[in-house]
Amino acid sequence: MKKLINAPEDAVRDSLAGLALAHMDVLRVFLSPLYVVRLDAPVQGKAGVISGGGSGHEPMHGGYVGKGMLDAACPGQVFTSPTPDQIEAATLAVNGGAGVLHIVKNYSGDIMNFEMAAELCQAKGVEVRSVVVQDDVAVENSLYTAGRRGVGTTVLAEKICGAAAERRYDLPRLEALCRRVCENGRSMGMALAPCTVPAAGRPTFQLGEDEMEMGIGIHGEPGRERVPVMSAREVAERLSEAVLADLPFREGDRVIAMVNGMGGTPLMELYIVYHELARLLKGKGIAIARRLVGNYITSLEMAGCSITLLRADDEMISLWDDPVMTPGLRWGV
Amino acid sequence: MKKLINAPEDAVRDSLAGLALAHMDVLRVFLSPLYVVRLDAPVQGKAGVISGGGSGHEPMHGGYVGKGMLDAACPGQVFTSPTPDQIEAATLAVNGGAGVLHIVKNYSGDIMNFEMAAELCQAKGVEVRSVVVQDDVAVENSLYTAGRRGVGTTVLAEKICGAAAERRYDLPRLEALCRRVCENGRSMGMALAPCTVPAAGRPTFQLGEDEMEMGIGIHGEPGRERVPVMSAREVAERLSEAVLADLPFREGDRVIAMVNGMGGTPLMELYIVYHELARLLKGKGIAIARRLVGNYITSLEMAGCSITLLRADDEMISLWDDPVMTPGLRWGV
Amino acid sequence: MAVDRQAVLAWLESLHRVYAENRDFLTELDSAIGDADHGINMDRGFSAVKAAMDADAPPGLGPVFQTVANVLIRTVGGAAGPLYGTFFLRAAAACGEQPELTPAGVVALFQAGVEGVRQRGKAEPGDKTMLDALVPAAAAMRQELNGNGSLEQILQAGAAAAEAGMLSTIPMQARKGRASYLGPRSVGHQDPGATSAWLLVRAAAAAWLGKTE
Amino acid sequence: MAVDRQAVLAWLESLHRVYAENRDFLTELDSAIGDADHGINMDRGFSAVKAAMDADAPPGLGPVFQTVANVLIRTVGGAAGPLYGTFFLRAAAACGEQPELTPAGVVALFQAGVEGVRQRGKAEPGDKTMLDALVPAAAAMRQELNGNGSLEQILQAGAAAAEAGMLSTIPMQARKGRASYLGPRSVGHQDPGATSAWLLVRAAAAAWLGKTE
Ligand SMILES: Nc1ncnc2c1ncn2[C@@H]1O[C@H](COP(=O)(O)OP(=O)(O)O)[C@@H](O)[C@H]1O
Ligand SMILES: Nc1ncnc2c1ncn2[C@@H]1O[C@H](COP(=O)(O)OP(=O)(O)O)[C@@H](O)[C@H]1O
Ligand SMILES: [Mg+2]
Ligand SMILES: [Mg+2]
Ligand SMILES: [Mg+2]
Ligand SMILES: [Mg+2]
Repeated sequence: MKKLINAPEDAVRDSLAGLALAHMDVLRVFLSPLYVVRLDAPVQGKAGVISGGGSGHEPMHGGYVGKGMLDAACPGQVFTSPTPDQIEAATLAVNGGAGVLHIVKNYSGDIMNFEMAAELCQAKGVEVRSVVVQDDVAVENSLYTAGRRGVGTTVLAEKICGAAAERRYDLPRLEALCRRVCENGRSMGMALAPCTVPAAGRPTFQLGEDEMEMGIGIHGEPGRERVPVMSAREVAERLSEAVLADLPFREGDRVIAMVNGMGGTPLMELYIVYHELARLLKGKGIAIARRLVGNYITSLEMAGCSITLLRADDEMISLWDDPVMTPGLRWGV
Repeated sequence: MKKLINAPEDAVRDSLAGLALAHMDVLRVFLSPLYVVRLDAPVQGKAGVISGGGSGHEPMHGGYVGKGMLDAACPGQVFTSPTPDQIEAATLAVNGGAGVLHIVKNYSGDIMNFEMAAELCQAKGVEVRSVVVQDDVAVENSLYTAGRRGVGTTVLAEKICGAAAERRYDLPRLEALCRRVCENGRSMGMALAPCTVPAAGRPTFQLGEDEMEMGIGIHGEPGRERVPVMSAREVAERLSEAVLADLPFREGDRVIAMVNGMGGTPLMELYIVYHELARLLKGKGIAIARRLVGNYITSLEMAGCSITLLRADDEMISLWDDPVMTPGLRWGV
Repeated sequence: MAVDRQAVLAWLESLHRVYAENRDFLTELDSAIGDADHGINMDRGFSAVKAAMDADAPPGLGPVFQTVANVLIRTVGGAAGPLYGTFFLRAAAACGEQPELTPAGVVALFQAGVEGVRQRGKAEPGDKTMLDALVPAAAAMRQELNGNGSLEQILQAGAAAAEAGMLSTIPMQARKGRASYLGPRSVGHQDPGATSAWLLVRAAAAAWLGKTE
Repeated sequence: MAVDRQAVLAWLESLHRVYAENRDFLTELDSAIGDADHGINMDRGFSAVKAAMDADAPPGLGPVFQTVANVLIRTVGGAAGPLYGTFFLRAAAACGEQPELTPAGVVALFQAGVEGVRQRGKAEPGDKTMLDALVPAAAAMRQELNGNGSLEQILQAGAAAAEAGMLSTIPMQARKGRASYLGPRSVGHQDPGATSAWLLVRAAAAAWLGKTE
């Protein structure tokens, strides 16, 4: 394992220390328990928006803390959900009297830890609403499983809900909006090469020189299917067709599209995939109203990409365009 | 070789087609000859600022085209400098009557191709000034060599000179500013893993499981020295000490600092390196006035990082803070 | 024969060693059908438990388990943190004020702990989780107790049932936790949580029967 | 014996094949001390030259070389583009209006081309570049001509000198081009540009002496 770290057990903290130093105009990092919080938190009268999860998905979530997006983020160890004490402390720190929205990705660990934290906060009189993102179409949605993983739609939900909170949506309205975003967002990812969790020291799976994994998540876990390497065009087709069929998206829909890199794939390749995606959607009469192309929700140095489509209404698009000032997303300010 | 491409020979064009589709509010891509140009070019009365070079360094240069930075970029094949006809066409397209600045990285190929283009433009009555970036301290600067490579300082020069052109600096003043930036900027990089040029299909060098290359450039070329893998702290020390000693930077200096990823290194690791760099500079009484941490001048999917320090005066910092709206750098708008 | 505070501390101490030794093994199992952190999580958690106990082990059994729960909840994260945390929360409650555990107390402790895990995770045996080791273990212990088995027989029956339960996860398709995302590809792999659960029960048997692991 | 337009076209045609066949070899050499693109660049350039000639080869020698120069300059990029482009620009000028090249004309063409490369690249023999093959080749051709050598002798002397010059780059430390960034680590590797230059001269010898490569 070759990584620019000091020691595996220090990686998350060292990295957050760097984040704090690089963006002291935007955020602050508390160490015990560990959370990242907007500099001017709590904003009185504004509902707070919080997310969190295992580390290794940078810039998510710490890089999305700032005006117009998250009030706080709770980073766990690499690929390990944060603990209730972190989430509780962050929630209390951003509560400006209007309650706090928890945006939780659908993993057993995240669900349970956020649940325990929400109970602790509610016991202290802070109103908490939780919305679970479960947008990964690679996973069958069934009553008999843990449901779908939360992946790319999380980024879009954080941006849109962050803007809505800035506009002083109250907590129930914010929760309803977040649910609407989650219901209308779908994603799927693939990998050309695995990643290595620092503390584990070995790649999470092995791939032959001419194989790729379709339907991976963001934790270096194997996907649903191992297939021969395909062209960017075929990859874009396979991913987008699965995504489109699921909602389903229809002719005339407007979407916010994200072509996301898993961390180890050059931007050049992501733009190639975006080119293919844009052609495909045009052919189906689906309009890309807004888009992101880059590394937004990663899996350490995994090579690969994911496609997220969010069927967006005017409200979502208008909120999308609102100013945002975070290390990972910035415009309008 | 596993890459998200269709065919090696189409990679650059397909990627630029994606860039154009994703950022049609900012730029346009012409195909024959190939160049990326700001949507509103030429801006009358404004000196143009152009750069270019081989592809594979994304977001540089195409991703830096837009208001407040480059008027145009000329992308060559992967790691191969662009040809004179591209540079000539781009120069003519952005000439608003006030001449054009060429920011050229110091590689024999780039120098010669830009030189030939400048001759062609001058023959057509367009004033061209060229400034060569040669900031890589890993390369000995000697009268008897091709001099130093141009690396990280290029990004800073493009931002600062782009802002100055927006403020309507005339061409001689712009040229002088660009020279000043180049004289005060120094960089050095390292790699943990090589990259693969799509058309070559094989990694550009081989590294053992416990080796790293110090003093690499941005073209997948081997560095000056192969050493055992070190911690992020030692890497930051080695790189920054070489950079600091060279100018030399002194106590009391203010710098714009960049911790740049080579393409395949996760953001988490770059923040760890930034953390170490910030500590080191603090210890030496050097103030980081502004900073960038991320993938800004890459080498395909190479794993590793580079550190760039620019001794900045008030003028540079003020220009740095001016609005910029490009795919790769955006603030203030 | 009863389990006193000293024996409980010895169990915790041995768990620290067991999870350190099995860190890579559990992580390996988790990398096949999960995210390659289970061994790391358990090791981090029980190192912290050991540190807390070395620094200041509270008096009594209940408070010791309560501290273990708090430490695990604060340091493990992931799915295992809340689950094992809840196990020890319920264990603490089951101990109440007792200064030491009779065989019946031991069985009650495990049953309460397992029930906590089941409620927290909303999983059932057959879902390919730690419950596939824990539920049979608690049931086997209860059965030995009902048949007037000795503490030794109870603990050995628990460990054996946990091991069998752990192995039973191999052919299962996961319906809970991260492995469920793999669908049919989860079949053929041993569940990491069931494995750490077996280690937990086996370590209790070893520590309380005076054998060191 | 003279080199007519047909022979020139045959040379260009053979260069297309030569660089296609040596694409990986040249790229391999360039990956040791450069950026792994030299073979790709040369192949792209001479494929484009072939396409241009197939589509519409201009009449006369000078115009043919002028077209080659323009195509190389527009398609090769890197260092090789301007350098080989300039070689053919000067070659075109050296041909002037001549319908075919005498042995003296051939030597003049190479000398002019090599001088162009030297001026464009500001390098000298010993810098570990294509000049280490080109300069001795042109000198050897001139010497054969001065000694009244035949076209065959001239071309074979040129090719032999180019080969020796190419091999002489192996122990050199580069002082120009990308390899110079490596400092002492550039020693021990054959220069890719010197190799493509040898192929250029050798192909002329082969094409103009009626042998196909
Ligand atoms: N809902 C659940 N109920 C019971 N056990 C579960 C549940 N979800 C996961 N587990 C157990 O947790 C183990 C994984 O723990 P760990 O790797 O530490 O957490 P994570 O899955 O969050 O990375 C699984 O092997 C499984 O035994
Ligand atoms: N200044 C120069 N003068 C002569 N030849 C040069 C010069 N710079 C580079 N070369 C030649 O160009 C070759 C490299 O060509 P190529 O790989 O196509 O371009 P680049 O170095 O831009 O990638 C070198 O091997 C060397 O022979
Ligand atoms: Mg985990
Ligand atoms: Mg090149
Ligand atoms: Mg796990
Ligand atoms: Mg080269």
